[in-house]
Amino acid sequence: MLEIKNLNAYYDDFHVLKDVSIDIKKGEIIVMLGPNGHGKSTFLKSICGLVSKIRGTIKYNGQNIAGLGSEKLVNMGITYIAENRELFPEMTVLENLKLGAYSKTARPYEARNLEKVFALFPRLKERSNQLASTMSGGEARMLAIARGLMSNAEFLAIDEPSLGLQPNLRDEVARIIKEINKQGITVMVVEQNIPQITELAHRLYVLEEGRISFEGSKDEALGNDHLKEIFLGM
Amino acid sequence: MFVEIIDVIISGMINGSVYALMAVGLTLIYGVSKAFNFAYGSFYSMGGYLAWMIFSVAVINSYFIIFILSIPVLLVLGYLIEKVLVAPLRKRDDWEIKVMMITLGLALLLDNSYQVLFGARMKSLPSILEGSLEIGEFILAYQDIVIFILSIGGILLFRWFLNNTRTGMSVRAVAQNPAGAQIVGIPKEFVFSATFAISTVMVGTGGILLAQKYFVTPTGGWDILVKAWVITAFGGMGSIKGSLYAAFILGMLEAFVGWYFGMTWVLIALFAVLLTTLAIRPQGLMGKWG
Amino acid sequence: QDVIKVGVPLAMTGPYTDTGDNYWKGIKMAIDEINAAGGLLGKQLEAVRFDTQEFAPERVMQGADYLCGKLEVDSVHAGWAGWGQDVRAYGKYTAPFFADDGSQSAVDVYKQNAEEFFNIFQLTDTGINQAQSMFNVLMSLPYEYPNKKAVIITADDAWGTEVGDTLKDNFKEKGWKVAMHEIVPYGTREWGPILTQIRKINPAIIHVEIVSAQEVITFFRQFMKKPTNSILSYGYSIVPREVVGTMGTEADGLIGEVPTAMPTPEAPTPEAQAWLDRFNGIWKHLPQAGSWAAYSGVKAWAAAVEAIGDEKKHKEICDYIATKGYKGETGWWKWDEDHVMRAGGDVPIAHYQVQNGEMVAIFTDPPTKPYKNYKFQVPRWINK
Amino acid sequence: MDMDWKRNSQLLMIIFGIIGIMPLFFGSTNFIMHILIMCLIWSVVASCWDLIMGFAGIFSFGQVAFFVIGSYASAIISAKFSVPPIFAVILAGFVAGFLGVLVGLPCLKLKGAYIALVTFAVHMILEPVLKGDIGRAIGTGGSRGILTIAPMNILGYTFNSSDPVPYFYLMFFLAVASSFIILAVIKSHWGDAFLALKDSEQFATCLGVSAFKYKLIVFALTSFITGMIGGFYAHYVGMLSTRMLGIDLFVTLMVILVIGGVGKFPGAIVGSFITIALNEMLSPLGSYRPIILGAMVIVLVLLLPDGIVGLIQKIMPKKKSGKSLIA
Amino acid sequence: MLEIKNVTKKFGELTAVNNLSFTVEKGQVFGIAGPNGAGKSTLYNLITGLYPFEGSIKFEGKEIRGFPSHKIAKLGIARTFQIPQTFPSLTVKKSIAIGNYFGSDAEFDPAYVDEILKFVNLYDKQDEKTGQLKLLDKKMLMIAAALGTRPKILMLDEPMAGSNSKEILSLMELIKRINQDMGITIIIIEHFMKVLTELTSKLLIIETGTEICCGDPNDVTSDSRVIECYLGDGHD
Ligand SMILES: Nc1ncnc2c1ncn2[C@@H]1O[C@H](COP(=O)(O)OP(=O)(O)OP(=O)(O)O)[C@@H](O)[C@H]1O
Ligand SMILES: Nc1ncnc2c1ncn2[C@@H]1O[C@H](COP(=O)(O)OP(=O)(O)OP(=O)(O)O)[C@@H](O)[C@H]1O
Ligand SMILES: [Mg+2]
Ligand SMILES: [Mg+2]
Repeated sequence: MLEIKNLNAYYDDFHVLKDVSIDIKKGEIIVMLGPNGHGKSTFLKSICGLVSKIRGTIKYNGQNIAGLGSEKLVNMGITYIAENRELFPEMTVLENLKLGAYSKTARPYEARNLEKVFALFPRLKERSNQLASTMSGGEARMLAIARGLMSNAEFLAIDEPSLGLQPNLRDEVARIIKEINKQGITVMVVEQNIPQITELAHRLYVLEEGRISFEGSKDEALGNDHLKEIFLGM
Repeated sequence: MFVEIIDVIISGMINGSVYALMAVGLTLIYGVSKAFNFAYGSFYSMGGYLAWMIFSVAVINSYFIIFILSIPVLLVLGYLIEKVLVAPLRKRDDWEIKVMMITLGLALLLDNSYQVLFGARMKSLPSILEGSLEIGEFILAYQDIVIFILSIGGILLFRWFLNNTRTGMSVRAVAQNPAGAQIVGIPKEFVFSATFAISTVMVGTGGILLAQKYFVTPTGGWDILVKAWVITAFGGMGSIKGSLYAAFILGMLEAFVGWYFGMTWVLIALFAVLLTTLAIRPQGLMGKWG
Repeated sequence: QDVIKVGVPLAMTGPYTDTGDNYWKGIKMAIDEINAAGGLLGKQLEAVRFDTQEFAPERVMQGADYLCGKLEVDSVHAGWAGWGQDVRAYGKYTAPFFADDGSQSAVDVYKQNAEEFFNIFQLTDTGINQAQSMFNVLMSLPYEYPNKKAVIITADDAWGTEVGDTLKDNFKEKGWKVAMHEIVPYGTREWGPILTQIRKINPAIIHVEIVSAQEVITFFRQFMKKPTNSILSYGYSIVPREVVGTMGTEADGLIGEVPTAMPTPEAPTPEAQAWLDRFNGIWKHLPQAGSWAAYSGVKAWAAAVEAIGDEKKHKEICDYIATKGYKGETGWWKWDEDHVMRAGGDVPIAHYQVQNGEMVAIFTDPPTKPYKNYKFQVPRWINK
Repeated sequence: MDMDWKRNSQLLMIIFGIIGIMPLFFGSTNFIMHILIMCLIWSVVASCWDLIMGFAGIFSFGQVAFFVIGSYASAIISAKFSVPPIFAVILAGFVAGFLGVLVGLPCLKLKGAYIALVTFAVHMILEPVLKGDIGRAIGTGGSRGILTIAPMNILGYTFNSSDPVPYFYLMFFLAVASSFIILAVIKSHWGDAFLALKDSEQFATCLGVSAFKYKLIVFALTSFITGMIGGFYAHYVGMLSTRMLGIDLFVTLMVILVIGGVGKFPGAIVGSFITIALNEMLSPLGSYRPIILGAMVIVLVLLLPDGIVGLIQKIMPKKKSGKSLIA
Repeated sequence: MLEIKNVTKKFGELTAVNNLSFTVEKGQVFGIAGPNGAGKSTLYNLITGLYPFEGSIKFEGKEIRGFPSHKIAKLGIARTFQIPQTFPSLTVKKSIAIGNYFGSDAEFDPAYVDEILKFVNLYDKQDEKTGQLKLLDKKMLMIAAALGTRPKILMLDEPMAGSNSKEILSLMELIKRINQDMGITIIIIEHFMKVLTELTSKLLIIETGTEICCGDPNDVTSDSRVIECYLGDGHD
């Protein structure tokens, strides 16, 4: 579904990703790990058209999408759920969610998806008229995830979904990912603090200093002491 | 006394509708881009000069045609100006101040170009509707009625658009978080340019409507900028509803202060009310979208 | 060296551009004529313009330093030049300086040090005297006032307040009641609240003194929606060309005045008529306030230079102008001991009425007398 | 203090060194000396503006207003109370500084364009106030202005505007002093506190920075210096009117900042010399002058967003700021 | 040292903090946990004077309710924010200097700033602008700037969020050193139970602004109410 070849990404002159190549098949759950600040978010953003300076090819269902803007990619079914949430502060929870279904492809399913995310996160339904800026850290995280789910994506890139979530909701996130994956959505997650997600992963990648330093199944990863200690410990 | 007060209220309403017309465009552009457009007044004059050219060079005096012809010109101009001048600055940390500066430069350029092209003397346009309505002791120029209807109608329509349409919502989204807007698939660059263009059209057509009442001069836009700025801040930068209320409150204030204390007190009173309001409510009357 | 430099500090940008343009037309015309006739003392005149912008004090000073200090011009011809600031700035130098300030404050500054400011000449009388003249004419109109109530509306500038205060005193002295004396800022274009009061007062005279077309046209139009039985006296506000240009016959009935003015449409003397025709031929419109005064300033200086025989002898030239005066198109120009061209004699103030869309001189003053065969017409909005 | 301070004060000394010897070349040409004095005046006013807007991030548009307040205050104080001009100038600084604090107070709660408006309101109201009854009562001369102001006088020596060189050096001294004060503020912890408040007020206050105090201090300091320079101006030019409040001066100051670079401190000084000189050179073009000026502002903002000083910094970087991925 | 008594904060209809009382002893590492939206961050905001509230907060016996934030900082209460805040216009070193210069009554001490820089491992990055630092470094910087004020008490808001196991371990190490070596009392909000049980000597759990239980961390984490509303069955 996604063939990424020699992807390089830059912020001005700052070279973040260096020749990253990854293949993602339809229906997979991919987990990416790596130390802080080594380019994981940049990688997800690059796929989703949110980094302005990239080189390399990204093929999505056979078509090269490298360099296309996010407004096109969202319509094609590629959605990013941001690490720092990027909500619309002066809009209500409900309006934020509706905007999640902004793309043409998602619009017809707005009502259905809304019901779905409200079922997943009852807190959001309860607070549907609260302004996003006044939500607590964890509530805002739920809203960001829910807004991403509204987009009816085929490929979801989720960046650190557990950031700021309470423990039982972290389990919940793993369950949600499993659930949407079952519905046929391909998921790529950057997440280091939910062991269950690593359990779910079809494949694991480790990104270090802008390069892929490990690729393999979770069993292979668990066999790798170094990895186990650093990323899979908690 | 009663007759007088009604007369003053009528003046206040006329002021209010004129102010509302001046301010919406600024509210929109500030609300979306947080960019302060110093050339706003110059676009106002541009509307007037466009109409004047169509009227005197092409000898067309149907306002309908004048609007039809000038709107696309203003739209394209606004769009291009945003793309070429403002968009490149938005990437910078200090873009707010840079946008102020570049639009100030633009204002200087435009206003003085008008002077070179059209001369320093004011230009006048024929009245959109001659005559006036007389109800008992009161008189209302048709011209003012037209301005009232168009400005209120336009603003309400515009507010409806922002609050109830998807496109409107996307404009607000970009205003609040451009990065977030990008993530949900809103073409933010286009939204920025489009709002700038629409704001230009709004102030430009406002310029046409008011030109037939107040004439066009090369530097007449400054007045408009300051008034629009006061109204926008008073109502809450970015709030259409706020601007509408503010326009009428200030319009009434102006009429009553002018009538009771004299015209020189109007400006002082205007700012006194503004300052008091901002001291109590730093975000203006409304202070957010809607 | 066969050119004589002439400094011309005028507003070329900003809000005063239009008046600057009026003066320039007169000055340019005079210089061109002198040059065409072989120049002054055989030398060509060269005008050097300086943009005084908005007459900020340092800008006025800078103009003087540039023209007189740096370029060492031999005369300076300005129009509105700073209402007193100019006297101080140019008075530091010696080149004859002609201004059209029309303001008492300029005269006051002059009086502080008449010795040093010997080179300063005012081309028009002060606002106070002009207002006096307006009052005289208002009282001499062949018209029966229905009551003795007046309304005065002036701009908040030095000129407006000078005129307003003088008129007010005069009205009071004559037993009139000034029912309203309103000072308004420039940019006032909605007159509702003021008109509301005026309609209640129903005055016999409304005097408006705001030298800016937008304000006075909007006032007139809004007044006309429900006019009162009032003579509308516009004083010097009648001069911006757009007032009559924009309104045409709509403006019929308005009255106003111009000091040091060439009466139109018919000039008082054949020479004056010839001048008027020349002006009209070059600029394609009748002279505006100040054009003729500025023209005459150049000519007066040129005449003095011819008489002295050396353009560098500034002091002698100035003394010559001050004592001998100059014979112009309508007769003699004589400056008084304050170097002010006082209204009267051969250079009176012309009082106009708009008739058939044209400014028609109906009175000259002082002495107050009807001009030729032109007659005051009772404005159409007055119920007989 | 640190390297930065050294570098910048050296730069300042070079700039003022060059300015200081100008009278050797132009001392006999009053016109040019006058322009140089005005350059010095505007350079201080623009630097103050830069301090409050560029560094502290407070969009104050009241700079011209405080200048005018200072100039009127000095003229009135020296005339009414027969205070020697040099003291009147200092008192004028206090008057302006006090009003600066008054204006700063309501601005504390406000943001961006709101502050711009409130401060610009001071500018707008000033004209009717100075011209109106209130103004006349305190001696502004109403719409006539003040046409006679005592010339500067120090220790019995009376300055004379027909010999501008002493005036130049007096202003030069003021400009040097003001500039070093401004530099000291910018490079001190206060300067950093302004930046911190601009970036994240919440975090800054939780680190002990008092937003209230420091914002008021910038208002007070910038309006004090500006007012004092205004006072100098009044005695130098010898007359005052509200016409300074026209848009021309405001725009000129803004152009100075564009050319010099916002938040690039000595930039405003360089900017003022370039802008004023340019304005003079373009002056013969009449109506085309502001058009060219406007076009230049546009081009400069786009091509040279950090002004002259920004350009210099780009050409001669302080230090290679290497950045690496490895933590 | 810090005494919270009957503190209540309402946002319109919503009661974010509801009649909360507890005491933090000198030298303690005090943990606060609870579901999302329980009012933890709001509590910090109240202590640091960002919002008005009802009730009383005493620091070293002195009522600090109504004090402005900068005064509270000077008294010795420092904090970090849940969403990292930095000063993009300043360098790392200057950000810390701000804390040291303004946040403490003691003389400004460049050597102390250097010490902190080394302590949080930012010494090599001291001249970098803070805007583009990576998440972990931003958090470190916040801690460092807070330490710059020479606080008596340091309040951390989810310092571990977004870090991997190794990073968490080193952060825990750091916090221990701040507490033990520098003698600074610590309050920490976290969602990682392991962190809390290991670090803290007392743990407070709140839900919808109300205290559920408070006490020894090991007891608290096995409390059934806590497990039900917060930890879930499979908690770490
Ligand atoms: N907009 C930007 N401009 C410049 N540099 C950036 C930008 N965003 C990120 N960086 C830098 O790029 C590098 C990689 O950042 P990225 O966010 O991709 O890392 P990450 O692996 O997701 O780390 P984290 O665990 O912090 O989320 C970091 O050094 C960061 O400082
Ligand atoms: N300004 C505000 N206006 C309205 N509600 C608010 C405001 N600030 C916070 N809230 C609400 O108050 C509650 C407490 O918020 P707080 O940020 O303290 O939660 P928290 O315990 O820190 O949660 P998390 O673990 O998710 O960060 C939340 O439900 C939040 O939505
Ligand atoms: Mg990341
Ligand atoms: Mg929180």
